[in-house]
Amino acid sequence: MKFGVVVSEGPYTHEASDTAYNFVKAAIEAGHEVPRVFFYHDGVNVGTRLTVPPQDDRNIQENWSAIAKEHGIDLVVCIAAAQRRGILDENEAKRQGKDADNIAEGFRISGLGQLIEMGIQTDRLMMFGD
Amino acid sequence: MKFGVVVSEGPYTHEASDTAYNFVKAAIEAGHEVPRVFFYHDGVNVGTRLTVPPQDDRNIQENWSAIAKEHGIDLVVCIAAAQRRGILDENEAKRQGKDADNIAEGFRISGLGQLIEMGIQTDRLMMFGD
Amino acid sequence: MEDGIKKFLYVNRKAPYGTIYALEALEVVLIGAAFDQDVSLAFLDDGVFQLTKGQNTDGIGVKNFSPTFRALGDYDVNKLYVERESLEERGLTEDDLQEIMYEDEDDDWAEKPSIRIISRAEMADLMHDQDVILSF
Amino acid sequence: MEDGIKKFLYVNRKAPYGTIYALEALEVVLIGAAFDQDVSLAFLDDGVFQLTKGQNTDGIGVKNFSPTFRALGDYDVNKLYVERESLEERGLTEDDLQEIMYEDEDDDWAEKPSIRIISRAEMADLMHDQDVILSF
Amino acid sequence: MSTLHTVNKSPFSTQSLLSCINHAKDGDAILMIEDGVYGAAAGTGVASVVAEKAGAIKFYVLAPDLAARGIDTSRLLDGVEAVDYAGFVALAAEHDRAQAWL
Amino acid sequence: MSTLHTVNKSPFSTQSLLSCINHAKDGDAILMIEDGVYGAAAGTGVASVVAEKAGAIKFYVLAPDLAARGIDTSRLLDGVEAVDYAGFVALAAEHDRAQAWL
Repeated sequence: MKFGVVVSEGPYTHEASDTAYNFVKAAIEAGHEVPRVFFYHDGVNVGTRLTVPPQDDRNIQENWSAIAKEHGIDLVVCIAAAQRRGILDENEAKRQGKDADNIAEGFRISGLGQLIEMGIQTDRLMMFGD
Repeated sequence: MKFGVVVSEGPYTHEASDTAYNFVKAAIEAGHEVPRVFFYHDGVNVGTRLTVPPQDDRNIQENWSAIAKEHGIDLVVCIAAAQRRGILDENEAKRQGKDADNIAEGFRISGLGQLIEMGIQTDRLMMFGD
Repeated sequence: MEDGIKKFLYVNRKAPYGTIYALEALEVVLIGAAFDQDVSLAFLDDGVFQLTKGQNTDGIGVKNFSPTFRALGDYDVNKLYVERESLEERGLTEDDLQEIMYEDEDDDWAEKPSIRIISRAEMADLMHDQDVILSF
Repeated sequence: MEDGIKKFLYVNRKAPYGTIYALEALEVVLIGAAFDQDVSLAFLDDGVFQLTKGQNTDGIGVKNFSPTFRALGDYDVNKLYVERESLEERGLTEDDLQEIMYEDEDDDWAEKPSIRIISRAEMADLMHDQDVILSF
Repeated sequence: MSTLHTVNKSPFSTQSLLSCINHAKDGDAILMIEDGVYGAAAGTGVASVVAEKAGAIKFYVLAPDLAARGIDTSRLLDGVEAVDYAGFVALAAEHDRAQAWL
Repeated sequence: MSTLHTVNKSPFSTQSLLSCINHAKDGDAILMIEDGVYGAAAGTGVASVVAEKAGAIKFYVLAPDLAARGIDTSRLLDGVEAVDYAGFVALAAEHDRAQAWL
């Protein structure tokens, strides 16, 4: 079965991104597919490579980047939500005249259409948020 | 009278940073002093210069930078909360081996002691959060 | 699901302005309208506050997005279900809500109201009749 | 306020792990302890859940910060007020909470419990007797 | 000695207003802001909670937040007074401490 | 045709569990996760809300979230079943749709 997953809250602040990660891991272990995870609202903040969590805590961004690489998951950060919150890739930074970007490995910035498409193409849509 | 102000939620996601801004503006207009605003929890996300809000909406970061410059307000972003969430200045980026920083003009990164000090040195502490 | 058309329900349970969920839900609805799915919006609990008329955000400096609801008809989004019990608990009636209209292409483009007040039991039935539920 | 000493109250009303407020409140308390102020902690509503014993976060991969409460005595933070009505509504008793002790330097370093169960009315009095209230 | 309490959550969704009222003392003030302003309207399922305490506690509501949500001041509960941000600042200055019910 | 509902908020703080229960249909399942797991314990002020519906609706609770909060499974309400993440995935696959009560 194909699961689509939405993460709606930022890392560390809310458990949503942890629960989503644990769900995705378990789904893959059970033989299901997770073609895409869509990061919306404050969830876009999961996709910055600039976080420095305490050494005795988990690294949420790196966990997502790793599982995405291993299992070919498309990690999509919503462009509209990301602009409001200061998450940019190199192209967006250039386009907006910003002197830095902060997107993490394995994440890409794209439109809300990717969320709708995920809802159409997967068998179940799971939302994790506040 | 001296007001200390704490902002505990991120920009756009929650009204807290707007309410705090409007409160600070009104306090200054009434002749009070606001020596410092402390950004904690997701409030640290107010201090990124990479946000690109829609053109018909307010720019929360720029509003804070402007009022701070005009009235000499010390905008302090908590270092521990900022590291977890990927808000860095040039020094922190260097120290943590990160290839970019994102702190906005007028904001500085410092420790939680600045929050306690603000509580001690002001007449009223106002918290805005979720 | 017939002909690849799925039933999408956008569930709105939060008040506007205090948090961004209502505004960003609306942004999804607008984009989603391009995908030719069977779209409904549900407003219950504090979500019913999103539709009240007379919203004026000048004093808080936040963008007023309530007029956008009136544009939904142009995007062929015309099923806005509002829960009666949620309205009543909040001291609201249908008269407190914006008038949101659409032109019915199957009825000679007659203007019709998009807002449909339904009971809690009918809301439960509506939720149960969906393929995809997006919660805000 | 005597001798420049202010009364600081940290109000904890949220459950641990679902959100970060409880953990980041504790980080403020630890830093604040260096400032020689008169510090109290209040636990009410879902905040009482922060102090339960037996927390094991291995299964969710989130850092378990509950042992840190037991270190507060070393920082001279030893007034942890817990509201009885909040415990009762949640089916909890004092036995469900961690034992948190401190050594009383004014009483020959005798070990004493830091947690004090108080009534809602006493909690209101405590809040009313502060100079600075930090809410989490 | 009195406290200015601020409540910023809808009383229909969370217990914040109720908890605040349960801990406020006579002579305190409660200011409803942000989504908390819904607690100031008459004719709702939670209005009696506020009405019963109005008098012993003074209730205020932030007018700009009311207007944003389309609530006319004519709909306010008796005893609830609307203030602007300047009024908010004045309340914070007049009371001995502020407590936010986040 | 049935729905898996997820509730992630404490029932002592918000109305989410109550609203979910009020909209769930017979044969649906409700899974309590994150701070929602507090709704699964016996002997609390909200336990009767769950107990009354257990049977018509099947209640589950996410065990790793329970353990994180120090709630032993021996304290669960009758009729509430603890599942791990694999069980969560299985529930999502078995039901026709998932609805998150955020």
